[in-house]
Amino acid sequence: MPINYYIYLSIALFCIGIVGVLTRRNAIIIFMCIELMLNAVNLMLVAFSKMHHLKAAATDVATTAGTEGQLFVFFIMVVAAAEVSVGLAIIVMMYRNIHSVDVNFLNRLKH
Amino acid sequence: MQNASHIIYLIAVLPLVGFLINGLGRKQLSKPMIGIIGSGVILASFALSIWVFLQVKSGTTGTVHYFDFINVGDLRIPFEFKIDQLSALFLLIITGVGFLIHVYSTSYMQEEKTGDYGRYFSYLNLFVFSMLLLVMGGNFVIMFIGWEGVGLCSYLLIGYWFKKQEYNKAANKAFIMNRIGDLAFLIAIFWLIQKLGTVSYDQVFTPANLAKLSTTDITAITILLFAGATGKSAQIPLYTWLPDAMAGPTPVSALIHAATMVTAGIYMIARSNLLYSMAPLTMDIVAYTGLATALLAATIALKQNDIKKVLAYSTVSQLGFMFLALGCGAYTAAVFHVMTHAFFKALLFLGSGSVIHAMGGEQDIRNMGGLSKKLKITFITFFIGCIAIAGIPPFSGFFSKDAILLSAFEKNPVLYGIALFTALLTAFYMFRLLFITFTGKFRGTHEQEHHLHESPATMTIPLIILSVLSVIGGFVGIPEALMHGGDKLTAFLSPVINVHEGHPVSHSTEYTLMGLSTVLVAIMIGFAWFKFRNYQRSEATGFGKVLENKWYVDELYDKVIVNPLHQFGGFLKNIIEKKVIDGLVNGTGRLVNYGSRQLRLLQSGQVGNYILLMVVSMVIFFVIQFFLRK
Amino acid sequence: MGITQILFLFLSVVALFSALMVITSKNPVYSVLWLIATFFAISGHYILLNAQFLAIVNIIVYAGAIMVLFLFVIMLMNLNKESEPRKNRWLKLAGAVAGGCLLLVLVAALRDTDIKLQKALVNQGNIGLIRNLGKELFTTYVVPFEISSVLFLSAMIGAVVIGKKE
Amino acid sequence: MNALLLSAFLGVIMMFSGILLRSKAAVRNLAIGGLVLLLVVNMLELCGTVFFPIDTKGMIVFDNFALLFNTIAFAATLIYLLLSARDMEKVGINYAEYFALIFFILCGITLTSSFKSLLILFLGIEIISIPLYILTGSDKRNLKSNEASLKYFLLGSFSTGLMLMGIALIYGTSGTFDTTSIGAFTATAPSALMIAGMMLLLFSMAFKASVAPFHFWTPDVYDGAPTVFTSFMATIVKAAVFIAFIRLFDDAFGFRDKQWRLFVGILTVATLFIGNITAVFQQSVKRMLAYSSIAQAGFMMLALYAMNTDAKEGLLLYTAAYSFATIGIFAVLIKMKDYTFEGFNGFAKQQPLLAATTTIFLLSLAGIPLTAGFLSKFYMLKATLGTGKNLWLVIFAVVMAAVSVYYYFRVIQAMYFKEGEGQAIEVSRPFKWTLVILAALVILLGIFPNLLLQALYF
Amino acid sequence: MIPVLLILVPLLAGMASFFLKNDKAVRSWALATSVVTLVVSVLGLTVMRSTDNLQFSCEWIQTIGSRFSVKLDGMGQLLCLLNAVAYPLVILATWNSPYKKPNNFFALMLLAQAGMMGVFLATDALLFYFFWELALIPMYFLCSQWGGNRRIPVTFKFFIYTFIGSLLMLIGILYVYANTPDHSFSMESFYRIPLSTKEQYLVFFLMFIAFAIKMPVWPLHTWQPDTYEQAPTATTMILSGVMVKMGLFGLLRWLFPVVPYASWNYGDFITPLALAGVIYASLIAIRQNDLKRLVAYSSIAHIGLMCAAAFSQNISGLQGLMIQMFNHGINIIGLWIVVELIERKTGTRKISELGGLAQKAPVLAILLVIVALANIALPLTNAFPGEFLMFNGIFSSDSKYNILFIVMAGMGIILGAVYTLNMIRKVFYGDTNELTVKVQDISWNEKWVLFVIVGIIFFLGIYPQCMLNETAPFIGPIVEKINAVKHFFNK
Repeated sequence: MPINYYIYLSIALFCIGIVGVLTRRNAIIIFMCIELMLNAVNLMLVAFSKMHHLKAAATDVATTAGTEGQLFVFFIMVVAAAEVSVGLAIIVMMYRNIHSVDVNFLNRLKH
Repeated sequence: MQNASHIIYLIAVLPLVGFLINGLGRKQLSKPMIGIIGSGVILASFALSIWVFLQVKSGTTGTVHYFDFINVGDLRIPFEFKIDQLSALFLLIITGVGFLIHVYSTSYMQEEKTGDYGRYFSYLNLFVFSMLLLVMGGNFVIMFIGWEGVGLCSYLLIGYWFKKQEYNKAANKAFIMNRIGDLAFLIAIFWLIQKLGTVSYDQVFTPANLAKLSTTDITAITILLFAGATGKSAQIPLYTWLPDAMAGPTPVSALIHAATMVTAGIYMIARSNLLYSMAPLTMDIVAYTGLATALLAATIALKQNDIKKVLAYSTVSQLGFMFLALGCGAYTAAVFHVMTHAFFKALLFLGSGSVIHAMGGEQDIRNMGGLSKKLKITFITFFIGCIAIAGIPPFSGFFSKDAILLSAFEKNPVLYGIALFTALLTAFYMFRLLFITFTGKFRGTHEQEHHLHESPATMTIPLIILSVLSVIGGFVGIPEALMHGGDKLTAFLSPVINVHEGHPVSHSTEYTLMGLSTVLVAIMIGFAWFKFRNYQRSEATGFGKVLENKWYVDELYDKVIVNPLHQFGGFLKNIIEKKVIDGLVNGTGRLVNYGSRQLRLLQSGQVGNYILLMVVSMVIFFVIQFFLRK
Repeated sequence: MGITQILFLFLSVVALFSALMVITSKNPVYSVLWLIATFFAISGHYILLNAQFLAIVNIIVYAGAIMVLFLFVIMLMNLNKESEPRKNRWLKLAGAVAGGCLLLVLVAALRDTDIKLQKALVNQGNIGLIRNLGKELFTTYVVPFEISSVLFLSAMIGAVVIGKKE
Repeated sequence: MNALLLSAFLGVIMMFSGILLRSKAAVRNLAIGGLVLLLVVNMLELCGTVFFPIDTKGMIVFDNFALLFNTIAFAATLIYLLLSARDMEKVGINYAEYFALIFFILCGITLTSSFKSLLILFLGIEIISIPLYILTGSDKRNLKSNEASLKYFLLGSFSTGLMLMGIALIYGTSGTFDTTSIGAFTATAPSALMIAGMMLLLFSMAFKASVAPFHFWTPDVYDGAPTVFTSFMATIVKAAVFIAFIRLFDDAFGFRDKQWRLFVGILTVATLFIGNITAVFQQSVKRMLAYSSIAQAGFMMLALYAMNTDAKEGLLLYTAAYSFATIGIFAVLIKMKDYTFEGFNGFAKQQPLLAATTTIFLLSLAGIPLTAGFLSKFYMLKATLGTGKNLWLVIFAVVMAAVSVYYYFRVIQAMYFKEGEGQAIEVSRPFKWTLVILAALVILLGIFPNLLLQALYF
Repeated sequence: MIPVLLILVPLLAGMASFFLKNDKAVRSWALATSVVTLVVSVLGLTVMRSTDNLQFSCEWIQTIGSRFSVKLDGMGQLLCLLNAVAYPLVILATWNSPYKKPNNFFALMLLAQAGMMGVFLATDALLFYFFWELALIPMYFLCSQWGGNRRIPVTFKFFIYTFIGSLLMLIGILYVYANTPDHSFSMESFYRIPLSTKEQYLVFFLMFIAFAIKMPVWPLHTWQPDTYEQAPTATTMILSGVMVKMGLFGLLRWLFPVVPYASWNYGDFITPLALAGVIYASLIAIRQNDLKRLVAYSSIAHIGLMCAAAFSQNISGLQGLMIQMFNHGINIIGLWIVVELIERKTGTRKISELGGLAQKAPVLAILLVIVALANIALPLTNAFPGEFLMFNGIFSSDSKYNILFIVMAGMGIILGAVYTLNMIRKVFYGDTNELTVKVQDISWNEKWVLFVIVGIIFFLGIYPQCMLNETAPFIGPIVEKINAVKHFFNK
């Protein structure tokens, strides 16, 4: 499968994530969009890892080239999980105080 | 004259010492003490001057070099005194007349408080000191030092009664007018330095160096020097300070006008006569300026009613004559007139001083009259002075003025005509003064009248001496026409001053001229006698008013120069400085503040906007990276 | 074209569509569900790329744990269509345009890179298998693995600090 | 390596100390002791004694540069704890946890200062960020604190996304995460993919270092966070990020400077401009310091721009100077009730010693000679000029430095020249002495920078 | 060793006096220190003239090739002496003026002295810059702590203004440094470096702006009158007497020899500015009603003349400048002292409110007149030789417009006479008024300070050569260098 397809696909997902971040006001949704961006990255990494593997395999069949890419994805998931736990905690705390998750209410600090 | 070098400096230093003693000890010393010290030092240096004069006469001249004043790179300005015929002569005049004036002052200033008395004499001594520095200086810089020194002293003396602000104004005027001239002098010096790298007379006035100077150089330098002279010697356009200088005590006026300050310009030009002889253009300028000044001042003097003002303008006028002479190349004549003028003008001033003394400070001649009965000596001496200045033979004035007229005639008969006319005016206003003051009936108040008295001996004796001098002073320069070898002065000065080669006039013409002038002067005196024998006060009208107001020259200067500068200063102070320059500086600060106030609005507090801005800038960067730059 | 192409296209379309639905649907709960769908599609891609381990982890961690967590939070706050805040139109538009531009720029920039001819190995190659990954992870990548524990510790403390009532 | 393990370990210890130790003083002393230990151990490593030689497969390399920076960071943290640890009590109940988080952050710092693999960089940045989100929000009752932490979190994770995308693209072309080999690769084959990745990394790092136009989070977060923690993240963390920044671009993209130098230049100018100009009009000293930290970041960017040995030395010096001074100022600020400029009026009469030291710190920040601040700025300018033909950048920087004088001196003016009774604040004697020592340190570094820098040349 | 002492004595003494509490003690301490400094500098001028006494150098920041090297050479000598002479005079003259927190006041004063000494002594560019700022900072605090009521904004303007300048200078220094072959800040390598024309122009402006602001040259002068007016008089004396000389000194030591061609080439551009400043300032001074501002503007005028003389770049001009820097320092301090006395005695600085002081305080009047006349460069006062040489230098500079320049400068001295004499007239002459009637004459310390100043004025006015001999060997090389470059570029 041509690598370009994967690149386009994940960039598209990534940008959709960004658009989401830009167009929504609900903190949780924004956060979800960020997760979407991360997943786009994951997909791209996996695709690349396979690509490099293919490239390496041309010379050496038993190569493990490309593993690092997938492991990186693994680490990204790890971090994402940690982030989610903290992030949701913060959002909940926020909600406790102002009973809203609307980021537009975050405007005490400015100028 | 190395043998004399160890005492030459005393001539200048003695007055300085007097200045220091009187200045510092003015509180402690008693009045007579002060007077004795003040006059004594001058007398001493007068004696020395005579000694020096004899030395010079016996032919030993030279330059005495003391220490390096400034020595930078290849420019060396030593502190040196030059003793030659010219300076020796001036030394005599200065110290001699100066001494008499000191003596005179001792009683004239009696009423002053001791402290002020001391201050007065210290100033006088300082004045003499600077003047001596001026004439003894062996190079232009030393001359300049003395030059500014006398300016300073005139400032101090004119403003001697510093409680009266208008006196101080007069003092400032004198100083500043002089400064303007001094600047020109200074530039001339720099010009010399730039071209020749030296300012010492001995090196400047050598054929080799003079040859180095182009015509433009010489013309420029001479004109600048002359501009300097106009300041010091009160010529057009810088003469207006001199009449105002009457603010000072009368002896001071005598000192300034007769012996010292004003003659500095003449001395300077006479000193650099070699330069001038090489610059015909400048010569003309000098001549015409001098003549114009003479005429202008004479006309003004016609209508003045302040006894000292009249004399002041007559001084200006006489100085004009001297410059005329210089302009005509008759340096000797000019110096000659300096000498005679020193005598009779000092005489006249001191006489007027005695009159004022008698009148209890009254200076307006319209309030005088008939003083001849009460003030005999004063009257006689004053009369002699008038004759001398009017130029009746054989009084001193006659010879010097005749020499000047002659030189004018040689240059150009028209000049002669105007000069003669001016001379007649001189005779007229001097005798007007004489008659109004001393003849007719007394017009003052009664207490003035019975307060009238002859001045004490310390004042009259100088008068007598001076009157004698103004009678016989002329005999040192009897024209060749009248007596072979009579012109001793020219002979004496010949080493310093090159005798000018005009086309000499025949003796017959000379006789005619002398006769003409004498007769006309006599007629003028008669006319004055007829007109002012018994004078009634009358308001000047029409042209007379213009003359009385000195052609409104002062007003003109105020309008054209002083006020505009003042306005401009205010404009700079209030508009340019405050609004423009400082405005720019502070404006920058305000701009930053404003920018800050606007820029912080970017920090809207909205997460959405933040991310949007970030994304937009990312897009921009990507575009630049991938599509705009190659 | 072969089955893989079809699958690829199908999964891509699903992923993109559900991603779009995530950001467009009014109701947050729907957004979550659509996001889960997206993740499933992505996991599908992983399987297609023969990276089973990641596919599984993705399902378990993301779709399973994280998204459920999201769902809980949303339900806890019972956010719904009505309570959902709206950005004003222009800002939305601006955001969309900005994102679109970024997409365009990136695509245009990466259209022809030096690797555009290369292919990603599909449904074969065994690097994605647990055996291989596990070996790598606990030999070469053991240090980062341990370090990530620090991350979790801090996250845990964080959750405590933030969540604990005072 | 020593520091890495020890800091993580200490973090765990502190985590439990909350339960084991009753008194807060004990916890605090434990933390300080641990930090001293950490500092010592790290310096030992700097001298060449490594306790746990662990093979990291070349993902982490502790070279002098890294170790020296760690030393600076630990030292700064130590001073920070000595000055402000007591004030953490005011923030909330989880006293011990705060220390734990701080230690974890230090662990992350050791990573970011010594990474050789993008993976470690990523982990390091995250290990720094996540605890910071928490510390920012740790004052739970305070809405500002909440807001700050949520903003920080959202923006932060967004930038993480960017960073990951960048890493992915780079991996796509080079097929490795090892910065050195990436550098080798970029030296030969530049590709659009690589450049795009590089720029995304640039952006995300710029975000972490609060470089305009990615700085927006900084003022709000610094302002909202509890002042104690603002002090920490504005100084040590920011410094660490910069070290990572320069390290990354030196190792990985050193050869591709044509592609990024222009943008670094633009970012620098923008940062200097926005930071300084915006700070001028602030009314609260705390927020002013937030902006000033942006401005200082702009100066540190010059090091990145120049990217030569001078720049690296200078950056170390700069981080030290900047951290010390800022920590000092914050330590005083924390004691204050009123954070506005007026709050400082007549402070010199109230607390002459504190005022004097604060003045020294402010002078240092303003870059007045005889303070470390000057020499560090000096190094930056020198490095930038060293690369040649960017005089205008330098002049701009200098003009902005002059602007910075404006807002720093407002504080000095308030303390000394403005009339006012000054706030009555009570400070312990040790606190004063620590401040004095810190001030002395600032001046010492300002006169003999070599004391610090020669450690690089062992 | 001498130069190190010159810096260390005031520095350490200054530090120490922070901790003195008693007012009299502080004053005496400061006075003692300054006298010691004076003695040291006199020693340096007279008996201990061997080179190893007059210079010192040691490692400082090896990594960037900067050494702590100081040298007391003919160029710095006069200014160090001035600096050393000024302090005792100032401290004595202001002995009775009260300060709150006198310990801090004198401490800062001494620190400033150390800084200025360093500026005049440093032969290492970085060191020079250090001291340049070290002199500035205490001044800032002095002015805004003890100044008048508009002090804070005014002094701050002064600080920012000069600070921007010095930062630009720093860039200039760095730029030159970056081009030195041996990467060192030492004066020698700075002098040796040949920069291209373009670079020279660049460096010239970067550094000249700093010096121009410090001097100050029109139109960068607006900080100066306000500062002089607001600052405490003692500080003002130091500012105008010694500190402004730093700018001129900088020209001579760090600008002309480093970028000779640019310096020569921009002469015709700078000189008119400076001379325009002379006329401008004089005209404003004529209209000033505030004594302090009047003196401030007269100072601007004099500095303008000096700047012009500096750019005449021939022996005469520079020699004149050297001695004039010293003399102007002495004279202006004298003037300030008088102003201070008048203000203290009458409580006003408004010329229009004064008058007739000469009757009440004759000694003061005489001394003022002398100082004032020195200020307008009357012959036989110290200012005359200096101005004479400077005028001569300006006139004989190889500029096409030297006639114009000399006339402009001449306007300066005429206008100078105008405002000085008017000031004397209005303040001292005329009749007394209710303000001045109760004034009594000056006390012993003020009298003696002024006597010393007058003494210096006359001595140097009559025998300036003693100073000229000192500076001659150091002016020559600069001029030669410039001439060499000039000829090189001309052909």
